[in-house]
Amino acid sequence: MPAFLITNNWYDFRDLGNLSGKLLDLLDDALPFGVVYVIAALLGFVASFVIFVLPSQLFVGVYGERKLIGRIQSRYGPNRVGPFGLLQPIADAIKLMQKEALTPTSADRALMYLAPIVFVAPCVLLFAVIPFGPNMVFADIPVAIVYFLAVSSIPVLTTFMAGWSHNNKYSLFGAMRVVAMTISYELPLVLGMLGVVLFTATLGLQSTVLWQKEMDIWLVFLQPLAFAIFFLGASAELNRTPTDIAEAESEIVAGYLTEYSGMKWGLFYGMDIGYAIAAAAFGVTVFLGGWTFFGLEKWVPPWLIFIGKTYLFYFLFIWTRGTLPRLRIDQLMTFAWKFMLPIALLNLVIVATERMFWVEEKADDSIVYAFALINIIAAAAAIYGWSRALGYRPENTPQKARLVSEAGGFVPVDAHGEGSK
Amino acid sequence: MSGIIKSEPFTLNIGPQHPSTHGVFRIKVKVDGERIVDAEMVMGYLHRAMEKLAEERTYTQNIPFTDRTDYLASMSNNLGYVLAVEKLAGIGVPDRGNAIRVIMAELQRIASHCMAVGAFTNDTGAWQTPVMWCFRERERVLDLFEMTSGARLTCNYMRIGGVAFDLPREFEPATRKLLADLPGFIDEIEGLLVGNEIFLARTRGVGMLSAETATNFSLSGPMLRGSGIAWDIRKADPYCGYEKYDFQIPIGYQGDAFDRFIVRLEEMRQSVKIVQQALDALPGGPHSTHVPLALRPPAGEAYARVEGPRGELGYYVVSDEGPSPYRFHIRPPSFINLSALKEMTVGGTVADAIVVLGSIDIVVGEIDR
Amino acid sequence: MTRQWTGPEVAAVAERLVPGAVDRSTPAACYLKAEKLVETMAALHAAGETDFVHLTNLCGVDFWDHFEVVYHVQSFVNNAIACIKVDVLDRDRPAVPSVCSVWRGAWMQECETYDLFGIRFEGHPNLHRILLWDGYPGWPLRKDFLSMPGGLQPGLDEFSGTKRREPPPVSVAE
Amino acid sequence: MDGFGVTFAFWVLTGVTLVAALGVLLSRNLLHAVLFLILTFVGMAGYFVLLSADFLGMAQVLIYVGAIAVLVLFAVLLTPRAGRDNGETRMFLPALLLCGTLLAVILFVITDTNWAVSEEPATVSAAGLGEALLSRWVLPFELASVLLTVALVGSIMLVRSREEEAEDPR
Repeated sequence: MPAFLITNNWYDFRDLGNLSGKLLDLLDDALPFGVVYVIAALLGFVASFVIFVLPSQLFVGVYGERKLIGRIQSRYGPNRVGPFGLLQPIADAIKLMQKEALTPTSADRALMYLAPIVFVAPCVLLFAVIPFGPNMVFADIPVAIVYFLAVSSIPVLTTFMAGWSHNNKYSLFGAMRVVAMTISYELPLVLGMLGVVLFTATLGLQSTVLWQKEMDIWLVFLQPLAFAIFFLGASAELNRTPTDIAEAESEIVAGYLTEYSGMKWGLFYGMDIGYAIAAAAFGVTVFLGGWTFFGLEKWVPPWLIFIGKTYLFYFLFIWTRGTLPRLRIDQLMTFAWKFMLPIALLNLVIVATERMFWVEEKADDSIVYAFALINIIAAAAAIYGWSRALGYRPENTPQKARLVSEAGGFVPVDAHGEGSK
Repeated sequence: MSGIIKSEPFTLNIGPQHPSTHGVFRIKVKVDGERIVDAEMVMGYLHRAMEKLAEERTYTQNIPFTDRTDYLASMSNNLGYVLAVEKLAGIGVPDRGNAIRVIMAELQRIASHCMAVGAFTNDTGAWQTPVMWCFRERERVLDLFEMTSGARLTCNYMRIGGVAFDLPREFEPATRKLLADLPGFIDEIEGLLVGNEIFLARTRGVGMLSAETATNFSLSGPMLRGSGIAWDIRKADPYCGYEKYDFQIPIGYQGDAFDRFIVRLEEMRQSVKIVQQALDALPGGPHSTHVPLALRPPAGEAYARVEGPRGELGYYVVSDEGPSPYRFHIRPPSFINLSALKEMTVGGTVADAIVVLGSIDIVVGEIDR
Repeated sequence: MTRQWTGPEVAAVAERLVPGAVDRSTPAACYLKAEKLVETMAALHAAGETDFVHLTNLCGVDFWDHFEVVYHVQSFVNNAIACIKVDVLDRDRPAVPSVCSVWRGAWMQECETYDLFGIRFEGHPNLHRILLWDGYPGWPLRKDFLSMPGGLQPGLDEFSGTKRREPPPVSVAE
Repeated sequence: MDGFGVTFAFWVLTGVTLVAALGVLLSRNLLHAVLFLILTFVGMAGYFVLLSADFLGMAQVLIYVGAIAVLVLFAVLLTPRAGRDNGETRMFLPALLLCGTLLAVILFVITDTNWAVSEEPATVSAAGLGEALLSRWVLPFELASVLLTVALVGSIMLVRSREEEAEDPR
């Protein structure tokens, strides 16, 4: 079906990268040297951030999340402002802008003002390397995965700045937790990514997508352990609910956000969603085949596939948030160091062996299916075995209270933990 | 980490305005990193001198006050107080009145435990989902209260010698419908939380109290039962004809926050059973005996207690033959359950302290009175 | 049904365990002597026949000329409850030994009684005003609270004993 | 990618890095100094990118900004009275002398070295870097990791309190 293949013609709407590339080419001829870079940067910003991220933040991150969590909690969610409450995020934004931005007297004013601003910048930068389509990637740099990990580690510093600057003990607690958690979770996250990189032998995001397209398999099947580690590590670094200890509202009020109000808080809130969308986009690109969908991308615009996948991935974040309680900080640390790190190392060993076998034996490419099977089994075995080794015994947990029919004194639990009378 | 790296403890104020203190309640904790080395409670922000006020009002006028101590269990509070006055004045209650009282007290226990379970899971960090589910069911109980007494929260329904009004005609079908739905709801909450690894990690082994300690600290209710002591005043010292109903006392295993949680869940099941039986065997006849409004009980004293949702809810009333109580003392379960807070929190982390506080299920209106 | 111990019953056991501990007894309650209170309570707590392991309720009552401190103690195993009282005759400096050494949980109820009646519990680890603030004038649950020096005067919306912070002086521009 | 753009970027980066480095020196607040240090790291990463060593640049950000700076921040948090003005140091003059000497030496070396300028732009790929590290330079690489481990153990030993040592049977 060559007629349906995406061409590089500028009028092929299925890939908007063609159009913008053509436009930039024209401009490059017409304008003096260098100006085109500035225009390209602006265009990229508008294309990725203003057209994609901002509406996603508002309508998926704010409205969709509130609505979905509302349904999870058996209530309606926003339904007053606009049709189906769709204008709620805009109303929220207007409200936030009108609110007075309070500054505590003893706060470090410079840091406090700087933190939300610095928090926004990496979020914009992250979307520069995400491929939305075959030609729809703003900066297809060869080290995009490292770039993504590097840039996504900057907001942690910002949260620290925010927490420190308030001179508030709750904020300091939050900041301390963020710092401690980042140190712990960066490590398994990078190790997990290493497994992926070993398979694809590339650090670029676009090339990772193309590799998956070529092999006709998604990396989530080849690297289930890395995917799990990525998901958990990302939700930890994003402060999403099972791991939102940095702003745990039932413990330390709002952590590093305690003293923020108005749009300063709004920037943090909005960008938190932005980072979550970026993480979802990254996860989709690396593990779920990016803009490909087993051939469907020939008919449907790839960027639509990509956005759909990203939102589905984001739904996972919403889902966990609506369902799970929060872990304690020491449990999170223990989980990262004692569980995720060994598992990530094990994953690395497995992948390295497979890769070596693949290269040395010059095996056929279809061997990846065998690898996928092996890795899925290995993942299940590793998770189960290691958790048993760490003392995970669900069968010993009581499910129901004991029942006695007569009042009296202490009823001892017998040796099997199932006391009865 | 603590112990190897030297650090200076610093004081953290949890409250008075804090999302998890369930009201205006404050714990001054001294923390070393995240670990609590000392905890001190500061309370009284909601003190309204109920016991003093009660000395100026007649016995009947005091019933609404008892609504406002533990505002999440007003029916139980009413019941404890009227039982004390009836004991003091030697007033009998007709069978129907007693049965209605049992129904109301047990419905109130369900509503209150819904709140307790929901707020507790909120304290563990579950992002509002269980609490909203619990509120959904609690609303239905409150609808029944509204149907019967006209009020949802502060019902003021019990009277000395019976209850204020007879049950309306639509009460029974509505209650039966609720009773049919409640076990499913309890299973749902149990399915959401009891097998949840994160929830278990947060609550198992947190705020441990041995049976010995729990007794010595005068604890009562689910706190005591969570520690493995089979003590329920409905069984031990039946009032309002509780001896007629078939139910069991749920008790925990090791006395941690999780045990209190499963004890509460099981108590809701038992309450459903009791209401079912009471409704099936609802006797006819009057719902109340006639008691003069200006009641003057003979001089003496009476201590009556009921098994409230939070524990032993006692009322100590002294009469000097006057129209108002000479002394009116409430034994507030959540106040006394707090006495072991320091034992439970010291050594844990700040997050644990919040979970412990949630597992005590405090109501600040009752603590401060 | 819970067995309600009458005053004389408790008195008999208490007298046997700690001779000279009982002051008097009424049908409702057994009155112990303050100086032997802790010893007797500990004995009642430990003895098998009483086994009063649970201090259910502790409160004070003001009878104009004296106070009473009321203890309701109960046993889970024997399913029994008893009322024990102590007279506090000195109205100016009321004091009772603290039973915290027997029931550690008594500390909050003793604090509350101290807060509202002004009865000092000697030997209490941390006796302080638990509901009201430090320096609150008077003891609210005493019957003479309204006429106490420094107490709340009817008709006044301020406590005469505490000086509120003065409002800042307003300077009037010339 | 040459000429005006690179030059412009170079001067901007230089300005930012120098100002941040000065900020590290002159800031009286320990925390501000750390944050300026982080900005310096970012500037350095920019230089790497300008030199077409994009992997090194990203690694600079990932390791220095993401990990080492966070560790430094952690150390600052654990330091008692970290927010205090730490200006009253008496080592100002020796430090100035030392830094001046060091600067002089470095400048001398830079000016004295006969820099070889290659005609085509250098391309250091991640693959090449990895191969170099694990084949030709494997000994220095391993030595560096041993050094880091030693530093880790040493730092733990340093912060051990005396009571712990007393309890320790060794």
